[in-house]
This record gives sequence, structure tokens and C-alpha cells, in this order.
Amino acid sequence: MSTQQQEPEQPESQETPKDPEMKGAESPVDEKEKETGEIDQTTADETELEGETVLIKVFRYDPEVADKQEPRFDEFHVPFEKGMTVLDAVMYARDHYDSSLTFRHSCRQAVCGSDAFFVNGKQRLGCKTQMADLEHPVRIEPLPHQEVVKDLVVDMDHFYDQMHTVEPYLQQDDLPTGDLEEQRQSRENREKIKMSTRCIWCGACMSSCNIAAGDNEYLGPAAINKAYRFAMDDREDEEVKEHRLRIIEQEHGVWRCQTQFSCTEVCPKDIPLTEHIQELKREAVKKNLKFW
Amino acid sequence: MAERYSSFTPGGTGWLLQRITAAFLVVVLAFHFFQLHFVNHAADVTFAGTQARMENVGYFLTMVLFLIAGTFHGVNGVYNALVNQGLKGTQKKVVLAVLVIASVALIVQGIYVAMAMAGVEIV
Amino acid sequence: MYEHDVIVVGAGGAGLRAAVAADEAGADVALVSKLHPVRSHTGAAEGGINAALREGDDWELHAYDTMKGSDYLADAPAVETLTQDSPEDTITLEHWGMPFSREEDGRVSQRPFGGLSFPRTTYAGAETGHHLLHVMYEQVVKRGIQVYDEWYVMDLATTDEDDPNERECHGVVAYDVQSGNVEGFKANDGVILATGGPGQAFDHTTNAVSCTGDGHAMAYRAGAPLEDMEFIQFHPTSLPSTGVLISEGVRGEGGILYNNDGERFMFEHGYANNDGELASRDVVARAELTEVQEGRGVNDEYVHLDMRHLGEERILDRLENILHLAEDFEGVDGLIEPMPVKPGQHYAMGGIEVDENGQTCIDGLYAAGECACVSVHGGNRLGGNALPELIVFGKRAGRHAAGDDLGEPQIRTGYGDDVEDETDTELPVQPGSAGLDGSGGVAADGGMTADAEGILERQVESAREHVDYLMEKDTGVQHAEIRQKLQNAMTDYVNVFRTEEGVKKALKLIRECREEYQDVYVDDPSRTFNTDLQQTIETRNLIDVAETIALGALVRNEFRGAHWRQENQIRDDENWLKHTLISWEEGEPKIFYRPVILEGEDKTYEPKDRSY
Amino acid sequence: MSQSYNRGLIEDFGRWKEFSAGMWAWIFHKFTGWMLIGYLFTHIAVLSTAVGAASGDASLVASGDDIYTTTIQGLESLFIVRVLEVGLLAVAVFHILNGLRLLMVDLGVGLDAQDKSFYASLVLTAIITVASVPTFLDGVTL
Ligand SMILES: Cc1cc2nc3c(=O)[nH]c(=O)nc-3n(C[C@H](O)[C@H](O)[C@H](O)COP(=O)(O)OP(=O)(O)OC[C@H]3O[C@@H](n4cnc5c(N)ncnc54)[C@H](O)[C@@H]3O)c2cc1C
Ligand code: HEM
Ligand code: SF4
Ligand code: F3S
Ligand code: FES
Repeated sequence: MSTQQQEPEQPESQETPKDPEMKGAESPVDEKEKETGEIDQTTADETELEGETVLIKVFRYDPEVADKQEPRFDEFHVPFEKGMTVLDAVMYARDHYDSSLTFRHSCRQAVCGSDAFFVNGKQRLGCKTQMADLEHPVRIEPLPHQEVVKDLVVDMDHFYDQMHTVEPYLQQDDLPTGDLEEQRQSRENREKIKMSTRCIWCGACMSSCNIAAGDNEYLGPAAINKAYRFAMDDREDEEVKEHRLRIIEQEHGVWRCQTQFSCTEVCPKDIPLTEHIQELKREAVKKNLKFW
Repeated sequence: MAERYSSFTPGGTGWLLQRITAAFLVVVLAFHFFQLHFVNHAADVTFAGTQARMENVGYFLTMVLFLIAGTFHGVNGVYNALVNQGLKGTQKKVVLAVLVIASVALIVQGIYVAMAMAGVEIV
Repeated sequence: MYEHDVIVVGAGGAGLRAAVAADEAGADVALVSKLHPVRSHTGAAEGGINAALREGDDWELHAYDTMKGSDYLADAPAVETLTQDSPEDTITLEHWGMPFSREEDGRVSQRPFGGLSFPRTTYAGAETGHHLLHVMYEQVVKRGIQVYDEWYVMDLATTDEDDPNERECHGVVAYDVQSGNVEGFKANDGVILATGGPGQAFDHTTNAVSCTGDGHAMAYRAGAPLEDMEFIQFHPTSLPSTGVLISEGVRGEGGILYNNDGERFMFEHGYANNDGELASRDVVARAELTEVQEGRGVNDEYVHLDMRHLGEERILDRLENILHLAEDFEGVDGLIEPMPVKPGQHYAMGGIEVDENGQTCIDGLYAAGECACVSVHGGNRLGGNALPELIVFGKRAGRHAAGDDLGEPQIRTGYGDDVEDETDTELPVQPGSAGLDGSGGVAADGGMTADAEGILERQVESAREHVDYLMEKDTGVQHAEIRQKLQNAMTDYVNVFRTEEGVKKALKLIRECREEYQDVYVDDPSRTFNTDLQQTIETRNLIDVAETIALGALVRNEFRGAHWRQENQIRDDENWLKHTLISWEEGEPKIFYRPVILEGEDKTYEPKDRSY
Repeated sequence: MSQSYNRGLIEDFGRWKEFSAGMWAWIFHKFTGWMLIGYLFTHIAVLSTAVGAASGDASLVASGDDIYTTTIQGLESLFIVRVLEVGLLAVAVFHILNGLRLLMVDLGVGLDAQDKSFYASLVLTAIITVASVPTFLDGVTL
């Protein structure tokens, strides 16, 4: 919020969607393809931007409102400030130009995972992406491969379902006796699972994966990573690990992954997702070999 | 949610065999290409030459294995690709059946050809 | 209408813990939260959880540190409960799989923290809160506890007896953010508020956008008093554009603060001649603000925190995450330029008045977490004491609501014979909604004695009308404008620096906001995911909460903990060893005081100088 | 309730400009894999003429005029077949190199360099293909 106190005299520059091409297009994305050449021409230089306005093109859609039922892009000119993030920009547009602009956001510090958007063709966290690092104008869309609820808000239920499928909780019944006795875990083991525990459920990875897009039942990188987090945790017994491997080697589990790496590339928490998936594949094979 | 997934574990074995055949194929395919395009120029291939090579049991067996591995690897790859694209239900079964028949036919025909090349009497 | 035994409002650390505890005690629980649980702000906590686990440490030392840190405004029974239960509840987290950092022997690691006499802050890397939140949500998934996520709770359904102590709470009214439907949630055994902090009352905060003090406002309007609201902790180093926290570690390693003239002001302007940058949080925060107010701030807004002289190697080794934070959220490279920082609102010590069992003076209404005030933090919270509060008191509230017997509480709640009325302070304006529409108060049952269901129905009706009204009105003021004005008023006048004159100005501005709010409207015509509507309702809550903060800051004329008053810059134990309580009576705030309990189980905590 | 808004097939494939190395590798690998299995079937079909040769006149075989030899040499004398062969080589070499890359990925080796190794397979494929053009086009005229 604090970014937005200055420059109140900014003229009401909200653009009505005037791109005639956009209107009635089967898909705005398609139209965008034709445009990209022109869109991505100007590259921003931080010093150049100081004191200027930047142009953002934001995807708009609302199933309830007549003129938003046909998806379109709205343009907003937002005064640039040093340090401005994509989230700051859309918040500014919402608070000053169009209060119906809708998106999820909360922490503003990359821990709540609410604001994964499709920014200039890549899944990114709005709050963690500097405007100055992007090509301008900046195109902001909801996450691909998920149903759009409204504007930048997508339906996350499917993602949550997949996360829940892998039984995401420690399963250990033999707890040390005595209330204050903790389970021991070696530093190495904690180090091993460290990266996998960082996931903030933003859904960027799932959205970037072509396989997940094609197969709705594919567990997806985030859920598999969640399974990895427990399967590799020494605090669980061997049988539980086997049980976990059985879950992830289902038809729509790890084998679906074609090592496209895009999940790893977009993950804002730098979790080596592909590596974790591959390791689970090997673990599953090893487990099966034992029984031959 | 969990019940959405079948309890048997397909894929794991297939996945492993795909890698094993791949590893084998790298070697043999490279050898094969080299043999028939660089050592012996493809344009100069004659039945007599082929026959001479095939009569060597080692070469014969290698080629048959090459064929089986290649067929498995290729057909399994195609099948996986289709399944990954969301093939399921009866369609999936039909595709699997067709692919299996095609591969068996290919392998049988291939072995038959190889035997002919090796000069083994075929009834 | 939905019906459950226990309804937990809010799914941050406190809410999740309460839900799990109530579930374990056999109740049918539901979590209702405006955010999906894992989005809650507990995930932002970095430091750790204080628990006396090791040889050489014990809960009594922890209690002593906490009392001292609170500047003797915490209630000893609450502090002792916290420190006694924290070890077991922390180990429970470990048993649930929380990935704590480990020692060589495989036990959980602990580290030293400001104000602690023993290194007892149990941590999981630099993301303790994230892990705590996720491990607790995992338990909720495991137990199959019903979660209504993205449901915004608007109001409580309480009876309307004249005396709040006799009221009962029967449920909540919430609307589904995705569809805009308003529905009632009936709670057979209890409602637990765990809605987190009110950070958004300030313009600049380390809190999330969702920290709007909804629970505070709902409980307040239902008649439960808010306690010690003037005690707000400000963190001296947050990034100016986003409020993201730059940890104390930078100064600990030798980072230096400079003003716009390149002066090392902590020394050169004599704010802390001994400790300089390492003086306590409130001292540094006040110093920074003075610099800015006296025209020596950078861009009239912030100061610089410079760590370049530490050398690239040392920075990369010890402060690497700081480099990322500055780069990602401020676009600044800490290796080649100083980082801009300014004080940011960080934590609210006060909250809804509850006893050790988490219960308010209203029967069936509980509160836990940052929105509650059992009073373990008093005038100042020690780092690492909020997370144990979530798990200890979240658990207790959950168990008690589900019917477990936790014994008689020693802390009293509500207006009673042990309180002292506020008499001397003159208010500059009429606070509260008196004269204005007082929507969203207690469900008036028109003199009839209605059953729980009837009360809930009526409250749902009034909430629906309220939403329809906001949606249908199509001219007026937008909430963003009012919110900004409110936030500016609080940041300008009720910040780390408080003067009688300033706070009075703030109260006037808050009054103006209240009046403007009468004309508020929602521009977005859609019922689907209408964040405009949600924020409009939140803004109303912020006005109520901000007003209690300002009122508290006005009446408490002393300097204690995080609260500083120009007119009386000493800790005034003679007059002020008491909690400030503000309750809402017929649209007007009523202010009264309750003495602090310094007598613990077997010792009394004598106020001592707070020097380290 | 939320209404589904289908952004269509282009959602998957129309964004090719935005694809990353891993996705391209996936697509190329698929493409080359299918080419190879297609070729395998054709190859065996062509080689089947050997059966004819073996059961035919032994003197033809001796003089190199049997059906197998003539078919193959006939094909080999066509410029277009030679070009296709170069194409096949390119396809096979890429599939092999990228296949090796995938095997490495499966073993968890060098994951950080996965994009570089993809580019390397492309470059190597190009070099090998170009270098073998003389051998492949040797002795054929348009
Ligand atoms: C940057 C930062 C660092 C911190 N570091 C530490 C630390 O190291 N150690 C420590 O002990 N403490 C720390 N704290 C403090 C501590 O993290 C918080 O006090 C604590 O997490 C608050 O938890 P909570 O459960 O009360 O609220 P939150 O986690 O904020 O959860 C609030 C919940 O209520 C819901 N909610 C709110 N309003 C409504 C409504 N109207 N309807 C429905 N649902 C609603 C939200 O959706 C959310 O789920 C830190 C705080 C911050 C900001
Ligand atoms: C006769 C030769 C070959 C044929 C016909 C062939 C065919 C195929 C086919 C059709 C696929 C499936 C691609 C897809 O759609 O996903 C495939 C996959 C694969 N091929 Fe080959 N291939 C051959 C040789 C090789 C060789 C020599 C290697 C060398 C390592 C190799 C490595 C792989 C790998 C690793 C995959 C799996 C990719 C994945 O799905 O993850 N192949 N192959
Ligand atoms: S794995 Fe990474 S990208 Fe995927 S949900 Fe978790 S944090 Fe987001
Ligand atoms: S993008 Fe998809 S294919 Fe695998 S490596 Fe990641 S899950
Ligand atoms: S707002 Fe929380 S992750 Fe961006």
C-alpha cells in the first residue's frame, strides 16, 4: 500500500479496452501471439523508468458481468517507482483506476503463494517480480491450465486435491515415549528434505507443466514433491515409505513426468522439482526390483 | 481422491525397460549406422554382402536383439506418448492390442528376413 | 445453514491448532477462513518458537524473561501457562513432522534471541512460521477436519443482553468469496476467533494485506473488550515499498544506519551512544523516525542501512537471504548500494480480552493467537514468543470449547467489580459510531427471547441486507480512499512517536473516516470473487480497531514497552500497572482498566528496570 | 459458480515462443522417436525383399542382380533417398544424443545443465549431420 501514496495527480488514464482485435476473439492468448512482436519491443531500463509510467495489460474476465464475459485485456498506466513489483502495479491499478480488478494476494513477501500469475509468458509470483526486470508493456494473465474464476483468480481446488492425494502428513505411530522426547533426525536427513519443505503451494509448477495440462489426473510436480518430502524423511518407517512409493508410482504418478523441467524453472522457491521426481522414479524402480 | 488411482503399478517396469533398451540401442544403433554407411557404403549393399555378415552368429544375434529392443523401445514409446496425452478406457486397450500385434508382426517378419539373409532354410 | 460443534474462524497457526485440539477432544470442528489455510500470515514468521526444552533451562526462567520483556504489563498466570506448556506443545509439532533444524545428535536446535536468558528459540531454518503453518495444516488434512476456505466471516451471532457478560455466542455469519452467498454457521459449543493481527490499520506494516483485525472488530462490537490495544510493536528495519522485514541480523553483523546527510545518526545525534544500531527495537525505530521528521530522511521517507563495508564474502556467508529480499522486493543490490529501511508496524500485543482458557466474557466466544490478548506480551513482545502463544493458547481454546475441563481460570474478563473506570481523559471527538449507522452490532432480538437458530437467522438476514445495500449503492466513496486516509492517520500520529496532540488529531481523522464510510459503495457489480466488497467490509473493521488503538494511546500517559508518550517519558508503575480495556457499548467505546496480575504460582514478579 | 473458460489448444502448443529448453527437448524427442519407429517398420519392409533373393536364383545373387540388391541399389541411386537418409541420420543422432541426456537426467546427473546439454545435443547433431553429408551423397547424381 505504501507505494501508492505518491503521485495522486496521475490523470485518470484507465484505458477502456480498445484493441478491436481482442474483442470477440476466440482466445485472447491467440491474439496475443500475433501481437507479441510489437509487445516485447521495448526493454525497460531502471533509470529510464524512474518517474515514468509503465503500461500493464491485464487479463479481464467475469462470468457474471456482461461486458467481461468475453475475455479481454485492459491497459493501465501505472506510475513507476523504484522497487515496484508486479503485485504493486496491479494493486495500484485496482486502488486507483478500477476497483473491480481481482486477484489473490496477501503476504507481499513470497510466503503465502497466493499471487502466482502468468507474467509475460512465464509463471511468476507477482510480489517477487520486479517491474524493472521485465520487458514492457507487461502482460499479466491468470495461470494457464486452470479454470479462470475471475480476472487473475483461478480455481485452485484441483491443485489442492492433488496435494491431498499424496497423504501429506507424517505417518509415524511409534513416537518416543515421554512428552519431551523428540524423534531424532540427522542433519544430513534434514538437509535432504530441506528444499522440498519450502513449497508454498502457489501452483506455478503445475501450471507450467504440459503433461499436467494434458492429463488432469497427473499428480503434478508439487504433489510429487510433497510425497518426496515425506518419503525421504527418515522419521517415517520403511513400510510407510513403501506405501508412499506405491501412491506416486500409480498410473498418473511419477511416470507421467517427461522431464520437461519447466516446473523447476518457474518454482519461486527454487525447489529442484525435476530432480525430486526423478529420484522417486529410481526409488520406485529399486523397490520393485527387490520383489523380483 | 486416492481411489481415483488404480492399485496396480504399471509404468514402472515399462519405464525401466525403456531406459535399458535405450542404453543398448545407443551402442547397436551407432554400430549399425556406422557399419552400413561408413564402413560399407549403403549404395554398395548386395545380398551377398549381407548374407556374409548374417552368417556370423554373433552378428545375427545382435541384429535380432537390436530388432526386438528397437521394436519394444519404439512401440512402448509411442504407447506411452499416447497414454500421456490422455488416452484411456477401451481406446487405450484397443491401441495397446494393435501396437502389440504390430510389434509381434514386425519382430516375426524381421527374424524371418534375417534368417533368409543368413541362408537358413525356411520351410 | 451449516452446523458444527466448534467453529474456528481463521486458519493461521492459532486457528489450526485450536481445530486440531477440538477434534482430538471429540468435537465436530469446522475451520472458516477468508484465505486458504496455507496462505495465512503465520507463514511469514522467521525466527522461532521459545520453549524451555534443555538441561539448564526451565519454564521459570522463560517466564521471568517474558515478564521482564513485557515491561510488567503481562499477567503472570498467562505467562506461566505459556512457558509451562510451550515445551510439550513444541515437541508435539516435532512429532507431527515439523522439519526443525537439528543438532549433531539429532535433537532439535535452539538459538539465542533478544531478551532471553537462555538460547531457547527453537527454529526451522529462517522459515519457522512457514513450517509451523504447513505442519499444522497437514494435521488438519490428516484428520479430515472440514475447512471452508475463502469464506469471509462478517459477524458473530450473539444474544443481546444488556450486560455483555451475560451474552452468548451461537455462531457466525460468513459469505463465500467465490460466489458471494451469505450463510450462517451455527456453533453448538463455541466459536473461536483466530483472525490474526490488525497490521493493516497502519500504512506501513510487515503484516499481510489480509491482517485487517476482523476478529478484533467483531468481538468488540459483540461486547467483548479489547485489551492493551495501544501496544504496537514497530520493527526498525522493514523495506519501504513493501514492508518486508529485514532481520536484525544485519545490524547484529555490523550493518550501519545512515541518514540522508550520510551521518551515522544513532551516534551522531545521540540516540544511543553506547549501543548505536544495536539498541532495542523501539529506540532505533524512534530514532529513524525523528531523522525523517527533522528532514534528514532519504526522500523524506526512510534511512539507509548499509552493509557494504562488511565485504562481499561475509555478506554472502551470513546474510545471503537479505541480499535476495532487497533484490526481489525492493530492486536494490545490497552489495553495491545501501538498503532503504524504515520502521514498520510489526505486531499487536493487545487484542480481544481472554482468560487462560481462551474464553472471552461472552459465553461460547473464544479468541486465540495474535487477535487475542491473554496478556503474555504485555507492553512488548519478545521475539519468538508469538508462535508458542499460537500453539499453547490455540490448543487450550480448542479443548475448552470442545468441553475439556481445564480448571478455573485466574484471569477475569469483561467489565466487573475489579475494574477501574476511565475518568480523566478528554476526547477530542465523539468516538464510536454514535449517531451514525451502527450496522453489524449485536443481533437485536427485539425483546423476544429467540433460540440460537433464530438469532443466527436474523443475523444472516441483516448481513445479506448489508451486502445488498453496499452492492446496490452506486455512487459515493470507495473504500481504498478511506483506508488510505486511515492508514496515513495512524502512521503519522499513532506511530512509534506519540504525543497527546498527535493522537487527538488521529482520532479526529478516524472520525472523519467513519463519517466518510457512511457513504461508501462497492463499484464492482459482480458477486463472483468480489474483493472490492470484502475490502470494503474490512475497512469498516479497520476503522473500529484503529480507533481503539488511538484511544488506548491517548489515555495511557506513560512510556512502557513499545508505547511512548512525549508528555510522560517514564514507566509510571504507580499509576499504570494496569491493562487498558475498551468495550463497545451501544455504539460507543467505554474505557476502563484492570490491574495487572504479577503474582505467579509461587512467586511474584517485582517490576524491575528493563535494561539488558 | 466459476465458469470454465477454455483457452483452447493453443494454451498447450500455441505458446511455443514461451517454451523453455526442456519443453523443446521433449517435443523433438517425441518427433524423432516417432520418425525412428516409423522408419523401423519401413526398413523391415524393404529388407523383406531379401526373402525373395534368398529363395530366388542363386546365380542372380552371385552376379548382384537379385531382387534385394537391385531394390536397395535402386533406392540408393535416387538423390531423394540419399537426402532422406541424411534426415534419418539427423533424427537418429539427435534422438541418441538427447536420449543420452535423458538417461543422465534419469540418473540424476547434471540436472543443472539440462538446458545446456539440450543445446549441446542440437549443435552436435548439426555438426555430425553436416560432416556426414559427403559420405551419404557420395556417388549419386541428381
Ligand atoms: C514478518 C513477521 C515475522 C514474525 N516472526 C516471528 C517469530 O520469529 N517468532 C514469533 O514467535 N512470532 C513471529 N511473528 C508473529 C507471529 O507470526 C504472528 O503473531 C502469528 O503468526 C499470528 O498467527 P495467527 O494464527 O494469530 O494469525 P494469522 O496467521 O494471521 O491467521 C489469521 C487467519 O484468520 C483468517 N481470517 C482473518 N479474518 C477473517 C475473516 N473475517 N473471516 C474468516 N477468516 C479470517 C485468515 O484467513 C487467516 O487464516 C512474526 C510476524 C511477522 C509479520
Ligand atoms: C531404433 C531406434 C529407436 C527408436 C525406434 C526409438 C523410438 C522412440 C520412441 C518412439 C520414443 C517415445 C518418444 C515419446 O513419444 O515420448 C522413444 C523414447 C525414448 N528413446 Fe528412443 N528410439 C530409438 C533409439 C533410441 C536410442 C538409440 C536411444 C538412446 C539413448 C533412445 C532413447 C530414448 C529415450 C530415453 C526415450 C524415453 C523418453 C521419455 O519418454 O522419457 N532411443 N524412443
Ligand atoms: S513446488 Fe514451487 S512452484 Fe510448485 S507449488 Fe510449490 S512453491 Fe509453487
Ligand atoms: S514440467 Fe512436468 S514433465 Fe516433469 S519435470 Fe516438471 S513435472
Ligand atoms: S502475495 Fe504472498 S506470495 Fe505473493
